[in-house]
Order: sequence, then structure tokens, then C-alpha cells
Amino acid sequence: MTSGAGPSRGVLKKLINDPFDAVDEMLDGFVAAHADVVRLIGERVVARHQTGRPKVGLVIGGGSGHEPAFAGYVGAGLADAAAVGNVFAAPSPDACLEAIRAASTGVGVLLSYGNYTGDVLNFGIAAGRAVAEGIDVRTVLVTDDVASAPKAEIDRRRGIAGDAIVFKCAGAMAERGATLDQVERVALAANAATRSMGVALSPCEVPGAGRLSFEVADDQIEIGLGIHGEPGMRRGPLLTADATAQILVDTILGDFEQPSGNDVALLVNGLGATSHLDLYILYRAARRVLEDAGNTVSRSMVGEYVTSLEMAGASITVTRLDDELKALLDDPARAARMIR
Amino acid sequence: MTSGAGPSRGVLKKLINDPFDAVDEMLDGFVAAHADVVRLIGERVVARHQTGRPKVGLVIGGGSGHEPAFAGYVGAGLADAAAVGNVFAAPSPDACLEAIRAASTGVGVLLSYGNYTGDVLNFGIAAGRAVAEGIDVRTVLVTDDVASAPKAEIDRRRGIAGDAIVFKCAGAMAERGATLDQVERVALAANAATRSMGVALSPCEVPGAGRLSFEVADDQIEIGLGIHGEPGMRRGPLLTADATAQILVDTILGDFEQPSGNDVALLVNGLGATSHLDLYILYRAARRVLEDAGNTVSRSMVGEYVTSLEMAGASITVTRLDDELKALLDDPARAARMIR
Amino acid sequence: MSDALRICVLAAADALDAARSELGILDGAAGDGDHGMTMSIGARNVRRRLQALPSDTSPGDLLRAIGLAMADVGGAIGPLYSAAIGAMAAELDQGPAGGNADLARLHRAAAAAETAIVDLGHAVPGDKTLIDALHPFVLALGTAEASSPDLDAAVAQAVDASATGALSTADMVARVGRASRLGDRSRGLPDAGATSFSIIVRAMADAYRGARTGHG
Amino acid sequence: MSDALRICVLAAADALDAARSELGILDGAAGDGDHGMTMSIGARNVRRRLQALPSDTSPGDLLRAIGLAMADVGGAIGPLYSAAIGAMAAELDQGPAGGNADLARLHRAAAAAETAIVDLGHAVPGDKTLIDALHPFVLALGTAEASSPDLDAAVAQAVDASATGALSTADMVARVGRASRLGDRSRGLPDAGATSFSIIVRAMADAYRGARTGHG
Ligand SMILES: Nc1ncnc2c1ncn2[C@@H]1O[C@H](COP(=O)(O)OP(=O)(O)O)[C@@H](O)[C@H]1O
Ligand SMILES: Nc1ncnc2c1ncn2[C@@H]1O[C@H](COP(=O)(O)OP(=O)(O)O)[C@@H](O)[C@H]1O
Ligand SMILES: [Mg+2]
Ligand SMILES: [Mg+2]
Ligand SMILES: [Mg+2]
Ligand SMILES: [Mg+2]
Repeated sequence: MTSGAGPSRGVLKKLINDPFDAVDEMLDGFVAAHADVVRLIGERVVARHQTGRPKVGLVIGGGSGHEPAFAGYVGAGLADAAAVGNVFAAPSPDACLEAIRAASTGVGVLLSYGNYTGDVLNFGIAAGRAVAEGIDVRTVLVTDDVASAPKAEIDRRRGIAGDAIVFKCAGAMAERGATLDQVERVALAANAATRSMGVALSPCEVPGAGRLSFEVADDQIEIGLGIHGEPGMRRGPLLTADATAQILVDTILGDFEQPSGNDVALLVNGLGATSHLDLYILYRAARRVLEDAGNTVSRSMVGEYVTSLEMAGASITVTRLDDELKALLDDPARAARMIR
Repeated sequence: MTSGAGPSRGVLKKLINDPFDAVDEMLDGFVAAHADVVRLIGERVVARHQTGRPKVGLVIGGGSGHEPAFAGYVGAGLADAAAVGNVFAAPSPDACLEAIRAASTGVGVLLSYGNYTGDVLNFGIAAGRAVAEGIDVRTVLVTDDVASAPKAEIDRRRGIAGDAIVFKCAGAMAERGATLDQVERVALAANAATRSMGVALSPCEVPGAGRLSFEVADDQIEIGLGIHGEPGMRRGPLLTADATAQILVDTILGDFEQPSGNDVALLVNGLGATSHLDLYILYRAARRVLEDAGNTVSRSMVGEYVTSLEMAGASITVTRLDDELKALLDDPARAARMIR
Repeated sequence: MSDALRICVLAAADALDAARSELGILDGAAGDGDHGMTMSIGARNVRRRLQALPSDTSPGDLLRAIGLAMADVGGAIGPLYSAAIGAMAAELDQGPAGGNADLARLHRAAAAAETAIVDLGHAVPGDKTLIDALHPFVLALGTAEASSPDLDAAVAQAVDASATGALSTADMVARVGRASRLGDRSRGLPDAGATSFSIIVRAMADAYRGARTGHG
Repeated sequence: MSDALRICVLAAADALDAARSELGILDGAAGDGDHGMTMSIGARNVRRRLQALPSDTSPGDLLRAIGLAMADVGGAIGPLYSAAIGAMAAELDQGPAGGNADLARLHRAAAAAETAIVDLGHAVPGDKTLIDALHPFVLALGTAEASSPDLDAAVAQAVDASATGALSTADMVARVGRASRLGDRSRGLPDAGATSFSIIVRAMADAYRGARTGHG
């Protein structure tokens, strides 16, 4: 492995020091850069500055390597605390419990995170302990990745960029002073209304792993990838932005109750290395496919929301909106990496 | 070249259609995604929605491929219009003139853009025409890139991520209702107080060019790069984030009147493909170098501000702050890609 | 006994560091590629915890400390190992007894570890997880216990069985964990967690023999 | 004459498309790599403008339209070419005259183009810019005009001079434009703009000869 003195000798060039210190150094930098919004608790919990008044707590989290998720979504109108894991590894039970305690003001805490074995195990253990401490804890798993399981097994699906939508709605509801039941309800509603599909053009590299997450030919892409540099469901030829958007949006619409007549939010998420130029071209293409199918795009988000280190590629997320979700998305938010 | 039907057959994989349509499709998507903030005028001008009340106009712009610059910085408290060029090519005189007209409410317009031959020529021609139309036009060139010319020829330096600082300060001053003289003064002050240095780890590719911007060995980096995939001033071995920050910040501090005792803003800018994990580690390292040299970091920005397509690498920008610049950076702003 | 356990655990930690890149490749083929780094982080955590423990720490307490070190790792693997090691700790509390009693206790400990992992992760043999290396390990210990009292021979057979089990996962399709999203594309390479388990037990067995026969 | 000019201009546009990748490499070696794509965009703009013009458009108006098409390109090159072409348009307004008069007018037009570019960009020979291909082109026309009235021969000599001038920029260090930041590192490859200029004039000369001798 690399020493603190030498550079990271990986396949991809990175601006890091010792890969074993990468996550802790990132958090150290993150809380220093955003000290007006967040603070570090222990080693692996990023928490919003206390407001004093009681409110339902929203705890999010997951492995590192998805920045600005998850710590970037801690702040007013969003999450109260984020538990941070190693790169592509769920946070430890201790970190999850610390986050729950930090977010608890006595009126209950909602845990929301992507549906991955590791996150379910670690947050689950922490939730059990928190309940034993008398904290009312609920959990809403984010399951927007259509590619990760067939509709028949929809509860087995993973969470990708849909995290940003679910967290925003739940965070806004909690900020309004809603009850835990109400916050849980909108989180479930936002997740149920959200679907995502992604493509990867090039792999990423876990710091210290010394290898790429997958190999893909120069003229090939991975369709239906996750956010961990995993290979996708299938491989296909590199297509134009228009053709790519058609495949991704068609898959999403095919998974909705009705593929047309929806008022939707469209989120185009960069996975890390794809330029904003490409993202806006893909957004344009996706929006056309949605509109041609008879849907209205009334909310838009374009940028990097849930990344996969320096992977090249993008995901498209579509949320079917009702007036409540629309208002929750519009509510003010002041997190380090999401301001409304 | 590629047809609209086929993918972009470049060296790097991109999610675009016909490269000749890339900029116009990006703008089409951009104004659709951010219709609440901006509108498209003609083909290549992104303008803020009219406010009705007269204010000094701020016009920015440059080539494409630097997103979120420049259109992303159009909005309340920032620029009134951005002229958009082809990839890495300054906008045409017509686009620049359209932008000036859109920003003019009769009390003068400040043009601010990076100091590149192409931008100076095109904006210069437009400025001449605008003056002929009776518009009071001033120009402040951004010259923060220390690597682009020696201090003796400081006026020949180029503008890179310092754009974000200068535009923010000038935009805030204009939003306050200041006179053209005052807006020009703070833009000059912000630029004079700002220095940047960058490193490139991997090249980018101009859509349609069919080639990488430069070749660099697996264990090498380019030091002192611009924001156009140019090779840097010199090549060096890949270093740790700490060692990289030391080189970049030392160069910047060496260019200031005094290298210590400064109250500064620290901006760490990703060039496109470098992960947020790396950026925060680099921010941490840069902050330590600044503090160890006896400076105080009182404002921080970390993310992608002025990119170079999908180039991997980062730049560090340091601005020496006085109370006025600090307040201007803190003023509210509501642009598509910069919200305060 | 506690010293021998320390030696075995540190040997496993070193073996995991040596296998980091290989485990990353296996996990990356179908999963998210972190397993090599995650287990190396676990190895580092374990070394730190052991250094902090007095030399007269009981084997049970030693294991409990290792379980906590693994819990700190997070991921799917952290809770699974920490639950398994915690269950084994209970078995070891009685201390050594010599002869077949050691083998019986080791068998019970391994079985307890499997139960703990299944209770938490609900994987069954064939799901392409570490269970496919752990289950045959436990079975082999049971068979050996029934036939001969030789601890070393039994452990050697169990280690071989876990290695065979790990290799057999190459033909399996992942049904749980990160890799399950891939379906048939997960076929081809052995499972990362099954492989790391077989690496751990082989390293511990070799170190244990070495320690006892003085060639450690 | 206007038809011949159209043919020459379209030939130059095709030659620029064919050279896109090469020009990108040259510009990328020291500059920002867009010159190939930028000139191809210019070629596309010029084709569109020409299509919109009636066939009886005067050479001067044809050139003015081309100047506007180049201005739309932006970058450093757009204003430079549009100013140069605008200056040439004035010279062409008198229309053809035959014999040496054509050569004299071409010489004046080229000289006017150089003046316009220098007025705007302030580059001098040796700065590693298109001036290093344009300046010898103008000089060669002047020398030819003084010696012989043969337009074709003069043009051929001027084209060769611009090609030699373009190649000579390989040893130069960029002092203006994007590439100047590199200092000595800009040495080695010829300048992109000088190369594209020599490509343009050679394509136009070949097309003109072809058109007149009917082998176009
Ligand atoms: N439910 C489960 N039961 C048993 N083992 C599992 C389960 N899920 C995953 N594993 C094991 O964990 C390994 C992956 O570990 P690791 O990569 O560290 O965690 P993650 O899957 O969170 O990235 C898999 O190769 C598999 O052997
Ligand atoms: N000041 C100048 N005077 C004359 N020619 C110039 C000047 N600046 C640049 N050029 C020419 O322009 C070419 C670059 O054109 P291009 O790449 O299209 O524009 P940009 O430099 O804006 O990227 C250079 O190779 C050089 O020949
Ligand atoms: Mg993982
Ligand atoms: Mg350019
Ligand atoms: Mg894994
Ligand atoms: Mg160029």
C-alpha cells in the first residue's frame, strides 16, 4: 500500500494521501469547509448544529465515495445527521447510533438510507440499540434503482440518486415540525414515486484497492449500474445522449403505474467524471422522452447528487409528483451541498 | 465526424449527440432545467429574468466546456447575462453584444471575463458597438492564474477559477444598487486579491476533436495548467494531496505582497473528473498550508466552479479578504449553479 | 492459549493484507470492489485492539475485542464477522481442555459462528456468500470429531473443505448482497467473502501449527 | 469570377474538415485543442451562408458574407479571419481586370488582410501565429508581381511560401494567444493557425486552377 509520504499508487490518479486515511481526511476537510452548517461528532458522524427546538430527527448515511451524499445533505430543511462509512462500506453500528443520538430531540428519529445489505445490517443494529435507549426510531429504505431487481421484488431494489429526492422531502417535512408518522409517510411516498436508471461509461477505483471497479471496452457502456462501480445489468454499445435517454426513461416509465399523464421531477445525476456539458444534453434528451410520452416536467435537478467516486456516467431519476411532494421539494434547505 | 444517429466517436466516452450540436443542446437543456432563473436570448446568450428596476448590468462569458461557468452564474446577486461560445472558443461579437443589451438598464454595464486573446477580441468588438449605442461599458479582466505569466507581466495572466470570486463580488455589488464605478472598483479589487494554481492529472477532449487535449504518463501530473486541457507549465511526478497542496499554495503565497497574516477565502475547484473525496482532502491540505504560514481561512468554497470538460485535476484559489469583499461574498445570490 | 490465539489472529491479518488486491478484484467482478480494502481496514483495527489488550487477556475477551474491531469496519462484512466472533467467544470462555475436548469446542464455536451469520444475513449454502466456505468448514470439523480426536488433522481437513467451498462459489449466481443485482453476470469468479474466509482459516491453522511445533 | 470564388471557398471548407483532427492535435500540443473543431464550425457556417446567397452576388459581397460567417465562430480566430476577409472584400469590389491587374489586386487584398489581422492581434512574424504563414504569402505575391505577370505562378509561389512559413513555426516559442503560457514547451510542432491558413490557401489555389482548366 502507499505510505503517507508517497502518492496513491492506484490505476487511476487521485489527489489523496494514505488511502487508509482518505475518509477521515475528507471529513476533516468537509467540516472545516462547512463549519457554518455542520460539525463532526466522534470520527464518523456529521451533524447539523443544534437548533434547540424539538423536531423529528432525520438520519441518513452510507458508505463514502458518493459525495456530496451523504454528509452534504445535512443541514436546515434536510438531514440532522449523517453516519459515514469507509469507501463503499456502510457505516458501523456505533457511527449509526451516534448519528441517531445526535438527531434525537425526544420526538422521534427517521432513518433513511439506500437499501443495501451492509446498511440494513449496521443501521438495523443501531436502531435496535436506540430503541433500547427509548428513542422512537423508524426506517424508510430508498429503493429507486429499477435495474437492481424486477418489479415483483421491488423491496429488494437498491437506492441510488433517488436518495436526494427522498431525503429532501423527508427533511422538509421534519423542518415544518411534522410528527414522526408524517415524516415517515412522506419519505415512503417520495420513495414509492421515484425510479432511477443509470449508465456507466468508465469505472472507478476504491482508494487503496489498486484496481478498477470493472473493465469496459472503449465502445461499450454498462446499463443499469449501481453507484459503487459495480458492473451493470448488461453491457451495450456506446450510444448518443438521445438514444441513452430513450433507453433509461423508457425503462423507468415502464415501471410506473401509468407511463403518461404524470407531473414529474427529473433529476439527472452525474456519477463523477461526466462533464456538465454532457449532463445538460442528457437532461434535454430525457425531458423530451418524458414529454413525448405525455408527461410534464415541473421540477428539475441537474448535477452531481450521488456519485460513484470518479466513475464516468450518469443516472436519470424520475419522481411522480403530487402537490405535497412538489411543495416539499420547493421548501427551503441549507445543507452544505444542497441549498434551496 | 459523428452523425446525430451515431455516438460521439472520440477518445473519451461522452453522452452527447452530434458534437456540432453539443453547445446548443446543452443550452437548450440548461434553460429548460433552470427556467425559473434564466432564459435564452437568441442562440448563445443566457440572461436573468428582467427585474424591472434599473441596476448596473454584469455581463460574463467565455467558451463552453467550463460549466457551471458561465451560464450557471447568471441570476440574482450575480451576473445579468452570459455570452456563450463554442467549446474552448470565446463567444462571437454578436453574442457578446446581445448579452450587453440584455443586461443594460441605462445605468451602465460591467463586462468581466477571463483574460484570453479570443475573449478580449470578441468582447472588445462588442463593447465598441455597445458604446456606439450609448451604453456605458467597462471591462474587468480576470487574471488569477499565477502559472500563466510571471508577476512582472501580471496583466497577461489568464482567468481560471478566480472567475467565481470576481463575478460573485461584482454581482453582489451591482445587486446592492451600486454605481458602475463602484461595481468596477470591487471587481478590480477582487481580482487583484485573487490568485490560483492548478494541477491536471488527466486530459480532456473537445467534442468532435477526436483527440485528447494532451498526453501525460500514468505517474505524472501537469502543474500550472489552464482550464482548457492545455498542458501545464511543467510536468512532475504524481504527488500526495498534501505535497500537491504545498506546491500550489506556496506558489500562490509567494505571489502575494505578504505570504502571512492574510484573512483569506479558499476555493478548491474540481476540473471535472476528480472526486469530491479528493477535493475535500486537497482542501484540508491547502488550508493547513495556509494556516501554517500564518493566514486565516474565513471563507471556503469546494466543488466544481470553472471546469475543463472531463479533465481530472483541481485548482486552488486564494483571495485576500477585507471586510468589503467578505460581505460581498456573503451576500445572497440565486444563480442556477451558485446559491448563497 | 491466548498467546497462540493472538499469533493466529495476527497471521490472519497479514494474510488479508497480502490478499487485498485479489479480494478487491473478486468483489469488483460482481460487487462493489471494496472487500480487499475493507478487510485490510479490519486487519488494521484488529492489530490496534490487540496491542491495547494485556497479555493475560482470556481467549474469550480477546475474541470479543476482535469482534468489536470488525464491527468498526462496517459494510456487510463487519456485522457478520463481529456477530460470528462474538458467538465463538462464548464457546472459548471455558478455556482449553486437551484432546478431543478442544476439537469439540472448536466445532461448537464454528457452528455458533455459522448460526450467528445466518441469523443476521439469512444466506443459505449456494447463495454465493462466505457461508459457502464456512458451512463445509463446520461440517468437516463435525465429521472429523466423530472419527478421530486429532485436532490438527481435523483443522487441516476443515481448512481444505472451506477452500474447496470457496472455489465452488465461482459457478454460483449471487442471490444476496451487493452482487445479487447482476444475476447470471455474477457467475465466473469465486465469492470475495468466501475467499477471504478460507484465507483467514488457513492462515490461522498454519500459524497455530507453527506456534505449537515451534516453527512459527 | 464569383462562381470561381465560391468553388475555391468551398474547397477550403472541405480541406479544413479533412484537417480537423490534425489541427486539433497542433492546437492541443500548446494551446487548447479546439482549432480543428473551431475551423470546421467555421466551414459549416460558411457553407450555410453561401447557400443563402444568390448566384449573381458580387465577389465583394460574397467575401463579406464569409467574414460574417467566420465572426460567428468566435475564439481568437473568428475575429481575425472576419477582419481579414472584410478588408479583402474592399479590394475585390472593383471586379476582375485580367492579367497583372488581378495579381496586383490579389497582392493588395492579401496585404490588407495582413494589416487587418496585425491591427487586431498585434502579432509580429516569429510570434508563432498565422502571421508566420500569411506574411511570407504576401511577400511572395509582391515579389512575383514585380517579376512576372503570371497569376498562377505567383499564387503557386505564395502558397509554397505560406506552407514553408507554417512549418517554420515548429521551432518558434509562442508569445501570444493561448499557447504563450507554455513558453519553451510550445516549441516542437507547427502553429495550428499558421497551418490552417496554409491549408486554406493551397486548397483555394488548387480549386481555382482546376476550375479554370476545367479539371475542377
Ligand atoms: N447476507 C449475507 N450473508 C452472508 N454473507 C454475506 C451476505 N451479504 C454479503 N455477504 C458476504 O460479504 C461479502 C462482501 O463483503 P464486503 O464487500 O466487505 O461488503 P459489501 O457487500 O457491503 O461491499 C460477500 O462476498 C459475501 O461473501
Ligand atoms: N494575437 C494573434 N494574432 C494572430 N494570430 C493569432 C493571435 N492569437 C492567436 N492567433 C492564431 O489563432 C490560432 C488559435 O486559434 P483558435 O484555437 O481557433 O483560437 P483560440 O486561441 O481562442 O483557441 C493560433 O494557432 C494562432 O495562429
Ligand atoms: Mg461495500
Ligand atoms: Mg479556444
Ligand atoms: Mg463489497
Ligand atoms: Mg485553440
